[in-house]
Amino acid sequence: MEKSEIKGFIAKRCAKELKDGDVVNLGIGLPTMIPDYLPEGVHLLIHAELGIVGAGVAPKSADTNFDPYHVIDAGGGPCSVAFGGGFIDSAMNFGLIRGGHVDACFLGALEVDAEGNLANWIIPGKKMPGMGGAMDLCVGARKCIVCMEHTAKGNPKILEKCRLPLTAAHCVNTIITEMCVFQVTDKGLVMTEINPEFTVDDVKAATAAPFTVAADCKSMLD
Amino acid sequence: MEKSEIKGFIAKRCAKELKDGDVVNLGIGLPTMIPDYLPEGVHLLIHAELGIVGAGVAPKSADTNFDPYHVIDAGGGPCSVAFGGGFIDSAMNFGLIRGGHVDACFLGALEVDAEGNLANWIIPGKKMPGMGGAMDLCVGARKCIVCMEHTAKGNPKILEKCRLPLTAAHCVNTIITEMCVFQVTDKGLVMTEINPEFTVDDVKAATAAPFTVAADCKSMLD
Amino acid sequence: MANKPVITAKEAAAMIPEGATIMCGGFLACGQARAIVKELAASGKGGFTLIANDMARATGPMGEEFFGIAQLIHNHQVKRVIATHVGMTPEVGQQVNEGTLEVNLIPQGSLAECIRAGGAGLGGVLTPVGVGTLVEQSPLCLGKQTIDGKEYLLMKPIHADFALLGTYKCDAYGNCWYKGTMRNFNVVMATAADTVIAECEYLMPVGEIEPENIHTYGMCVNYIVEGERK
Amino acid sequence: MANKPVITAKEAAAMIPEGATIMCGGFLACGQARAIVKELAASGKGGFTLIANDMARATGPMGEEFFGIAQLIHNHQVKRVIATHVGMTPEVGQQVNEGTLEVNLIPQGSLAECIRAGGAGLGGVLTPVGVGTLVEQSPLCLGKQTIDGKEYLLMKPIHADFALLGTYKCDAYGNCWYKGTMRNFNVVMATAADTVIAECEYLMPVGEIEPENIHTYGMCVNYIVEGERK
Repeated sequence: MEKSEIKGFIAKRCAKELKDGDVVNLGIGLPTMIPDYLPEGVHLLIHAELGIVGAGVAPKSADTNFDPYHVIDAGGGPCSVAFGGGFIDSAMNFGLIRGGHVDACFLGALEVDAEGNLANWIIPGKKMPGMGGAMDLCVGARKCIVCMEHTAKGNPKILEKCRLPLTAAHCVNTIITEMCVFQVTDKGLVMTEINPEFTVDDVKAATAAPFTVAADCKSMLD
Repeated sequence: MEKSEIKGFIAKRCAKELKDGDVVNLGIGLPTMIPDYLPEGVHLLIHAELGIVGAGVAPKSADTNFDPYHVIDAGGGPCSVAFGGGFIDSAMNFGLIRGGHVDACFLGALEVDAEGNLANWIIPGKKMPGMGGAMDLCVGARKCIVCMEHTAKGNPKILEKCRLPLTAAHCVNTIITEMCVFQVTDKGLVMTEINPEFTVDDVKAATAAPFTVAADCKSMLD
Repeated sequence: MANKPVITAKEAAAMIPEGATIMCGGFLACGQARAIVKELAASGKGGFTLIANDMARATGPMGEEFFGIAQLIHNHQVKRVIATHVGMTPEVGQQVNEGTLEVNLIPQGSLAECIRAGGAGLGGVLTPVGVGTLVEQSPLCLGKQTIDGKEYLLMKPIHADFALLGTYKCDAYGNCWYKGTMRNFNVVMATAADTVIAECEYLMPVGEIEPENIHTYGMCVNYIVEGERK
Repeated sequence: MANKPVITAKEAAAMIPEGATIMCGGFLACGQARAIVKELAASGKGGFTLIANDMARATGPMGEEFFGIAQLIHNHQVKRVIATHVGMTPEVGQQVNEGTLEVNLIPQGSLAECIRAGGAGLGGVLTPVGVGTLVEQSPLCLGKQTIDGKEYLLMKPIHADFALLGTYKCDAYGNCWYKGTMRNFNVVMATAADTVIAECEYLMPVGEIEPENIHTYGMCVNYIVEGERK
């Protein structure tokens, strides 16, 4: 797979997790590409931490709904509300997140491990960021789906045990990479799909955690 | 004092506790008479448990704002919102109550004691009522003022210790009756005002709790 | 976003099984899903646990008989009540004395907060309200805690199988707006049940409720019922 | 009800003493009381504790320099920050490394909930968020509790000396309405400070905001400032 195709490939596979009407939160980067790959008839409600229940597309400066002082996204860029969506305050918004009203959150990882632990918010000693709403989303969303390239500069990001400070413990349900799909189970990682470009041994070599292969492991292309 | 004058007398004295802009909750009965006695220039914000921040007067069936299916008070009667007031949901409403945003609540008592304990919601074995919002108000309001006739059928209602189940413990700040005004202090009840129609001994005879008389005890008529 | 199914009050009532735990918005039936409740009363199903501020009213504002969920009490369809006040429905006390009904009374603010906690994934509510009172003995109270020198009761989050909302306007996506004092417990109940059914007086086109003025977000609502206009 | 004093941004800033604890509504300065903050920056007063989602932005949407409370950081007027994210204001990290600034990061939902608890008289917040993470070591975390077999962190209520709200419309009684994403933390902050100052873009006659559509009730607001229209 070409490097340039990887993100789109992962986003396309992520889109298959969704059904019409799902409420989803999309992390920055790769997850924001998921809506481009939705099957016909699947409309999502995009939930934004900043206070939009049903976020729309980012308007351009010539659009009538361009209002960068009053309607923004969590990155600070201009945003909009979709037709029928609403604005919400932070306490109610995160109440809905923690309360399990968000069907799925998709986000990247620095590290994710065989117990479903996730680290994606801080690298000690590096610049000071903040967890923002990530911890709430990982704990609260019904499904927490990590979508990322399988390795970083050739180093595994899927580990037996995370080394970086966690975003949340035991929160990840599914890991989707360009190589395969892992489900996180009580018995560790189970590979349920594989990209036919790779062998199980390829995946093993790129993964620093033990995993089993599901009896009905499918092709990611199916 | 004529029996028929007592409630108005107490309500009038209660009104002196208030200043312009105060947020108050008025219990049923006597407390609802307090607004009739407000000094010139004192406008209250009447806080209603049912979800009105700034309740107005009860409309008659011919009034344009008569809407008994959509705007009611805690007794079920038609109500209205004052100009500039708002409607509020129960969680936010009681958050404001518990959080100390209500300046004063005025309510009656079955029993009140020298420690500021209040019993006004249930008589075991009698008909089943409910505390409604009374416990929240007694605990949350900045000042909890009991206003009532000094005795019930000649029996003291101000006791050394309440016998009925409490509405709230250590919540009452002031007791206003037709005989006197008591402040509840760490050292028990202190009489700060007396109705000149009565002597201190009259009050003692009608009160089943010890109390001291403030050095600067005034006339309730001043 | 997706349209929410618009069903009849009868279909809504049919969805609710015997013995279900049901939250009913409304304060003396103002803001109550009265059409659904009527069908539930007609269904004859029983064994319900009702969670509501009160059990509505033996007599409605225009003299209606058994207004709102008072009907379900009158029909002996309820086995347990969690409420703040039941004084307007004397039958509740009677049935408690007869031993056929269990009533758990809790303070109004605690009820709102426990339902909010149930919908917001919180482990409980730490409130000073009820300390030193019978509330300490409530099955909804998990104990007392001292924080920073002050005593609080730890109250249990409340969640239900169904929440029935009594709304004024509702759009096809399930966004709701409440008129006047209808809002009361509906806002928190919309977040705290497995299945949320919004009854409305006016079913509106999407977009009619301004995005800033939505009281209950469509994402919380599963079904819509068009009820009676008052 | 009574009119609330309408004061200038400069008068508002003058009211806030050195070392005050200040809640600032706003998310990357959207919904922030920017006129008051500007005057606070100009005042040169320092030693502030700021409670806000973030420290606003080094660059505003139209290229403004030090947009919102980022100015206060840049001027070294802040000694402690409670926030969820400070990545858009790199100076925060620098000042922490230099030892002149303390930063307490907490999850966004926990920040909202702790402020809400501070304004609603609750003893703390029991949230599953942060279990097993560095949040357990936060000075805002009072410990871990197991309820019904699940672990929760007990987080401290947050209260402040001042809350600065960034509103869109405000009426003379202090009722506020927020446009778009301005609402964020303003709604809870309005309940959790000794003195609440609402800056607005449009000062409206009383009655302009529908009683059902008030986002922050006038009873929570002490002063009003008319800010810049955007």
